[in-house]
Amino acid sequence: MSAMLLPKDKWPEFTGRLAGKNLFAPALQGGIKKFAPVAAGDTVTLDEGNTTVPPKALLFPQTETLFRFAEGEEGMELPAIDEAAVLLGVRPCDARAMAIVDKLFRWDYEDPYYLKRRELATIIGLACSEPCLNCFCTSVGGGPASTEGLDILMVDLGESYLLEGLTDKGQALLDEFKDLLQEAGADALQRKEQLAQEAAAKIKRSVDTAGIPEALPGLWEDPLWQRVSAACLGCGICTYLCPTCHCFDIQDEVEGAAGRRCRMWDSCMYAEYTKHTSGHNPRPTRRERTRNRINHKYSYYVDKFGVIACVGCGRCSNLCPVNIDLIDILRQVKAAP
Amino acid sequence: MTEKPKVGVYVCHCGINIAATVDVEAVTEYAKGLPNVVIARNYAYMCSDPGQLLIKEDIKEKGLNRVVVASCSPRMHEPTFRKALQEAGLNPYFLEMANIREQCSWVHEDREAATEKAKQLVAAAVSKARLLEPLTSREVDAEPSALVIGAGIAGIQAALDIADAGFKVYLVEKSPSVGGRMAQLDKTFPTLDCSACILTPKMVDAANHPNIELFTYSEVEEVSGYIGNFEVKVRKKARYVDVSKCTGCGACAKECRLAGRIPNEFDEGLGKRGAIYLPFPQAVPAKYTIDPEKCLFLTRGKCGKGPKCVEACPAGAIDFEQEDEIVSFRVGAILVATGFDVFDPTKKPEYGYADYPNVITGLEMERLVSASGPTGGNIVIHNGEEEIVPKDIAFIQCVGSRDKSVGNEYCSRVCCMYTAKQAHLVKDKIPDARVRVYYMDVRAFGKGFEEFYDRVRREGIRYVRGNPSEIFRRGNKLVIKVEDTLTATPLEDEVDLVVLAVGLEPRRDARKIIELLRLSQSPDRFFLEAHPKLRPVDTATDGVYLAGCCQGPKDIPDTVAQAKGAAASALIPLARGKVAIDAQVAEVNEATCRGCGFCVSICPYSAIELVTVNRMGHMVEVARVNEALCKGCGSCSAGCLSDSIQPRSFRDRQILPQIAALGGTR
Amino acid sequence: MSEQFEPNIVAFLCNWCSYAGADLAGTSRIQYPANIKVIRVMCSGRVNPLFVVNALQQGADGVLISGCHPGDCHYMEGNFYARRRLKLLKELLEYIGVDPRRFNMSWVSASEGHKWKEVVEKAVEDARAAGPFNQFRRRQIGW
Amino acid sequence: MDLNKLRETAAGIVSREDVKYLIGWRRGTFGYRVSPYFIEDAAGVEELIFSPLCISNLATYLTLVERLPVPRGQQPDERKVALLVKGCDSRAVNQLLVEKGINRDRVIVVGLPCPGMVDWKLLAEKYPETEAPVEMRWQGDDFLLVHNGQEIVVPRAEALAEKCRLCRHPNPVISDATVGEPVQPWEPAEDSGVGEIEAKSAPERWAYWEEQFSKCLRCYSCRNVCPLCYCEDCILDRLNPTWVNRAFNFSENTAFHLARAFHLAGRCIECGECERVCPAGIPLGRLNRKLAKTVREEYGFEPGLDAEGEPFQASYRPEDPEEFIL
Repeated sequence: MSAMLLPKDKWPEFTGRLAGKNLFAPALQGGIKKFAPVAAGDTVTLDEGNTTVPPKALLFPQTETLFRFAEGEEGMELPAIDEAAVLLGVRPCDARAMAIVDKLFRWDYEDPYYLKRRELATIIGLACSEPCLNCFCTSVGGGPASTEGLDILMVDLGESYLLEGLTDKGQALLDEFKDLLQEAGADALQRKEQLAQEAAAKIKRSVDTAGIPEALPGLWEDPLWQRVSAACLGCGICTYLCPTCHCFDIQDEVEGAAGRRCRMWDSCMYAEYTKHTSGHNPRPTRRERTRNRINHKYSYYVDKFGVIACVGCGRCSNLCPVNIDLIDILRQVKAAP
Repeated sequence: MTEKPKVGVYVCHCGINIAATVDVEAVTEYAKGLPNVVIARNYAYMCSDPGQLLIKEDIKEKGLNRVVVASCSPRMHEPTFRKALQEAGLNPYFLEMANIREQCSWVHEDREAATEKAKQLVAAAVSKARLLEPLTSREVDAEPSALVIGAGIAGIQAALDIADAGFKVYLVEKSPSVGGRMAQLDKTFPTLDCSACILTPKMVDAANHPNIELFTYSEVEEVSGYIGNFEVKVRKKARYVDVSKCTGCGACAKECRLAGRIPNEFDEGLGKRGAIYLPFPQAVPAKYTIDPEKCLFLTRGKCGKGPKCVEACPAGAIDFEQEDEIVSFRVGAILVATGFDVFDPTKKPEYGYADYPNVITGLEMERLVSASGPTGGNIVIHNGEEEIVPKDIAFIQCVGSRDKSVGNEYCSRVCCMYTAKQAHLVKDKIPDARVRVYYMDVRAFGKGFEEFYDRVRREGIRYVRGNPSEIFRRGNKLVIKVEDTLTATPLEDEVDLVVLAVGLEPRRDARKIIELLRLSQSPDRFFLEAHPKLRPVDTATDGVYLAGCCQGPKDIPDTVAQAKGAAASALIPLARGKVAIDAQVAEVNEATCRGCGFCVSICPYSAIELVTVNRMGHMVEVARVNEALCKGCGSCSAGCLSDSIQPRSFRDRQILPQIAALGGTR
Repeated sequence: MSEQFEPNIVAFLCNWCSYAGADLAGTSRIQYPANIKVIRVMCSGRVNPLFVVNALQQGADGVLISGCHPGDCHYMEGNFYARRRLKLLKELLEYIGVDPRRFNMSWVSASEGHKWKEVVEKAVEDARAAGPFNQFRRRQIGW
Repeated sequence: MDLNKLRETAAGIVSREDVKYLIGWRRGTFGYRVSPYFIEDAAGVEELIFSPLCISNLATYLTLVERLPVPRGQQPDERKVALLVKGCDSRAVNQLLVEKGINRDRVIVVGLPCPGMVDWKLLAEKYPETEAPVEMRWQGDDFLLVHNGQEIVVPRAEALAEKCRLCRHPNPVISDATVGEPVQPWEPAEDSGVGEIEAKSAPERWAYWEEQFSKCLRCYSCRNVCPLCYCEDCILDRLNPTWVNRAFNFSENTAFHLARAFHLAGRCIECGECERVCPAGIPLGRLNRKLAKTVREEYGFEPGLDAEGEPFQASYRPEDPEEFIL
């Protein structure tokens, strides 16, 4: 593994050549920031802040065809997932989220669709220097320069970018760009550490998550759930835009004698999510749904995979139109008897 | 658990009506590949006995549970095939039709395009058929009574037949007397029997029949409900004469200050009446009526020192305080016999009807030759101040008939013969008269018509083939400019009197009846029958039947025949005492209904109401359909935001697959 | 010369007036283009405006809705509701940039076989001029 | 705005036996945020606020609250719900009454004449959100912002929300109690958002909306926040029949938005909540307002002004426009 420097004047060439490798990078599309394909010649600008739509959408598409079928035809047709991709500028929190979600998709059943995309993707992270208002990665085990889930970590050192190969896949990519890169010295690595500490210090909001996983089961009937969910609209913003949320629904779209089975994002905040055919709903109100969302991230996932399924990206707090603020909820959990 | 759909598709050749344009074999083959289709066949005439047998046998042998017939319009044969399904033990509503004749083979010439379209229509029908549900129609009691609108010969005859069958009839007539147009006629063609002599006994019968309740000088104001259960409101206009007191002595009319000063409608304005009048001597009921638009007392509030009629009436029957009265009743069937108006000849200014008093209409001629008419049956005309007997008389046929320029493309069917009759009567009354008939074609198609036409020609009446271009005055004479088209000779014919054989038109106020009963008009603007051949007395509105000239021009025997036919049809629900309620009505999914009441506000039949139900312990309002009132139009459903109200057989989930099939995303 | 585009038009006709009018065109052998395919409903008031959206999604290049003339509705008022609802939908479609020629609505009575032909010809010409619909057609999506 | 008066009124209401809670607003947890606030007892009113940040329409909670099955032998809680309404919000209450979505006897409407609300996103560029919640007040015609301890006068034009610029009914049109003096309605601004689209050619309009619809996440926040989208079983969630596939693509997204907008035609009271909550920034108000404009200009109808009025799509006039019909 190596640590290299990319002088900024080489940036256009670097991204230009990456563009030939099915490159995705943050871009504004109709006023919304998300990972978008980069074509040769496009300028890639990595500014502060995160995308509204997390990069999970590239590995776990909002709608994905599982297979196609037609009456009278033997078997089914599977989609081809065979194109390698490079994701550039992924924030450490979002990359950590991938590592967390990997656990689920590799669990008792290995999800071929997700894992294939994951395998084919090379993730180049970008360490944060200016955290957003609701960033709280450091409260949940991450940090502005966390490397989990990344193949390469990139740090803006001012004059140049530091690129650290973290995996074989990452290293192999760096090797391809040797002509543009220089070995990074110890000073660069030191500078990186310093920047990461500075960035961490700029994080404004935090919550002590220690003990939360253990406390949650005891708070099952606590009035706090009613309180924090009363304003909830039951929409899918917090879950769809959460980098670790991974629930999906499976539906068949049939037209006449042919169709496809596809899966699409689902949200535990929707009333239909747990609604039974009988009409019975074990999570009948937004209270139970909100409780489930927090429990899933901070308790069940911890039980199952040993890690909190929240990376502190702050999207849910930031985007909730009625100020249902995860950080505030966690604080209330902490404060509950 | 619903059974898996097994669809049979039957493509009809309709002789060559379909097969000449649509490749029925190709459509059949195509249908075999459609989802859930287990068999597809084609046959020369699906509606024939052997055709229906094919379907029935397949239902039994192949276990079909849905049937698609690709043939003519469902408006034509849906009942036929439904019955076939039923006879084979299948629910009749498991049928869907693809209209590949009226809306495909007959309207497209390109065989390839028509075949492709037929395939798509079949695909759409199959996609809907798969999702059809079994329906059962219910029966409700039918009111054992009928409403007859119009008391001309058609209305009278129908009323008598229904009443004779033992059912109550409400006979409503707009004018003060029954009798209608036939009462205005002198003799009838071709038999020359006296119109009044054969009509008046029926008029009296209708008035006296214990089962007939007669409303003259009355109009139907409102009709709601449905076959078997119509709710009717009739406005009895104020006559200002207490009919229970009036003896019909006529003393009032003699004294009326306006006596002899108002044109009498019955005499087509040739005679005069007063403000209080009996339309004609044989009027039934023989009760006087005050014309509220003319009567001095009613229009100005003052009539000399006091209305003279009040003074004159020995029975004290005059009642200026009388008001319109609304009478409501229920009937099981409605018969429309509102008759016709004659063509307004001022629309053909070249004939000078508006300019020359001696140009008259055929109906005016009837009054002129009638013994009960204003001249006592003497044919006299005015030449200036002078009253003379015309010696040169011309008839012009097809005035306002067979004439696109006035919007009447149709033949009025009676003018040829009434002209022949009137020509004969002229010759009878003025033997030395010269009588000419200008005609385009003579249509003498009825029983005894040709013989009669022959007879009047032998009587010396000259038929000249030609359509006059102009009539103008020369001295005391009227000059007809015309070309004899048989000899290609331009003529100028000087005459004393011109009789225009005006055609028959729909009543000018037919619109009111259309709106009242939801009737349609055919292109000639007469009321539209349900089927031109097979259901000539029915209408699109179940329980409403047509008789007489309101449906199209016809002579008296045809009118009477249709009236008897319509009466027989109307008697079906009455005699059965029950009517089937269409099963294709709206249904509410109470679990999803949010009780907003949009459907309640939309429903034109007040068939939906909000009811309170217990939903998991909460009392909530939901919509509920009264199936007897619902007509299945589905307007509620398109206005329901939660899709909770759906007309059976036309549900969203049945229509959306049709859209998919026609869109080609099958 | 390239072949003329043949648009696919889905029509919703009320049973009593327009469907009967189209049948009359048939019995009168009045010829018109085969591009039009009819779905029979009992009343134009039954036409949920979202049917139009759905038809465009599912492959129609144009949609035609036809009912009884005002005052002639077999169900008295259904066509008035249809008129109000479909006007709103028409406005909405135009506003998002769907060619207005893809949507036509007409009053055709049971006696107007000729008018039906004219209406069909207009709908077909309109949709032909607008070209194949590919704005939000389902099949446009590569699934 | 006299907050004490408001809190006093609220305290009076929530102290009543027959009142379940009062829905108002309280300061949010950070930045410009304000949170809908459910007050069950008089002590709760201390946190109640009404400020230029109270843009959300609380009427949606009248129908959003789930009706749980009532256990056998028990009675459902039928106590009244009180809520604070601005002019626009009050129209939603009226429209809900027209549609029988709520029961008049079960609602207490507290009207708040509204001088206009702030769209904080217009301010955030210049005065970024802070960890501590900011405060805002009306000051004359303008807004006073307390940002990082500093008092800043923000001119009305700089921060007034679009829906408020277009507002025709700043004073509540229905209320059981009113707090504050009626405001003088202002001349509604020209709807340049709708006008801009109308001025485009058809291909330009589609290019515009295709981009907008393409970025829709189908999170249903627009539907869920709408006070008038309250079907318990929305047709857009339904599978049989499927009006709109759940799949996420511009075809389904377009159908989704057309259906949503159409269902609100003649019902939308222009509170702008759908657009405000959209995480993708889709200008949904421009869809709704276009139809509202048609309904207003061509039918002379404005929904939500009369609780006894008729539902627009469930009524007609014989003389309704029909120039588009062949």
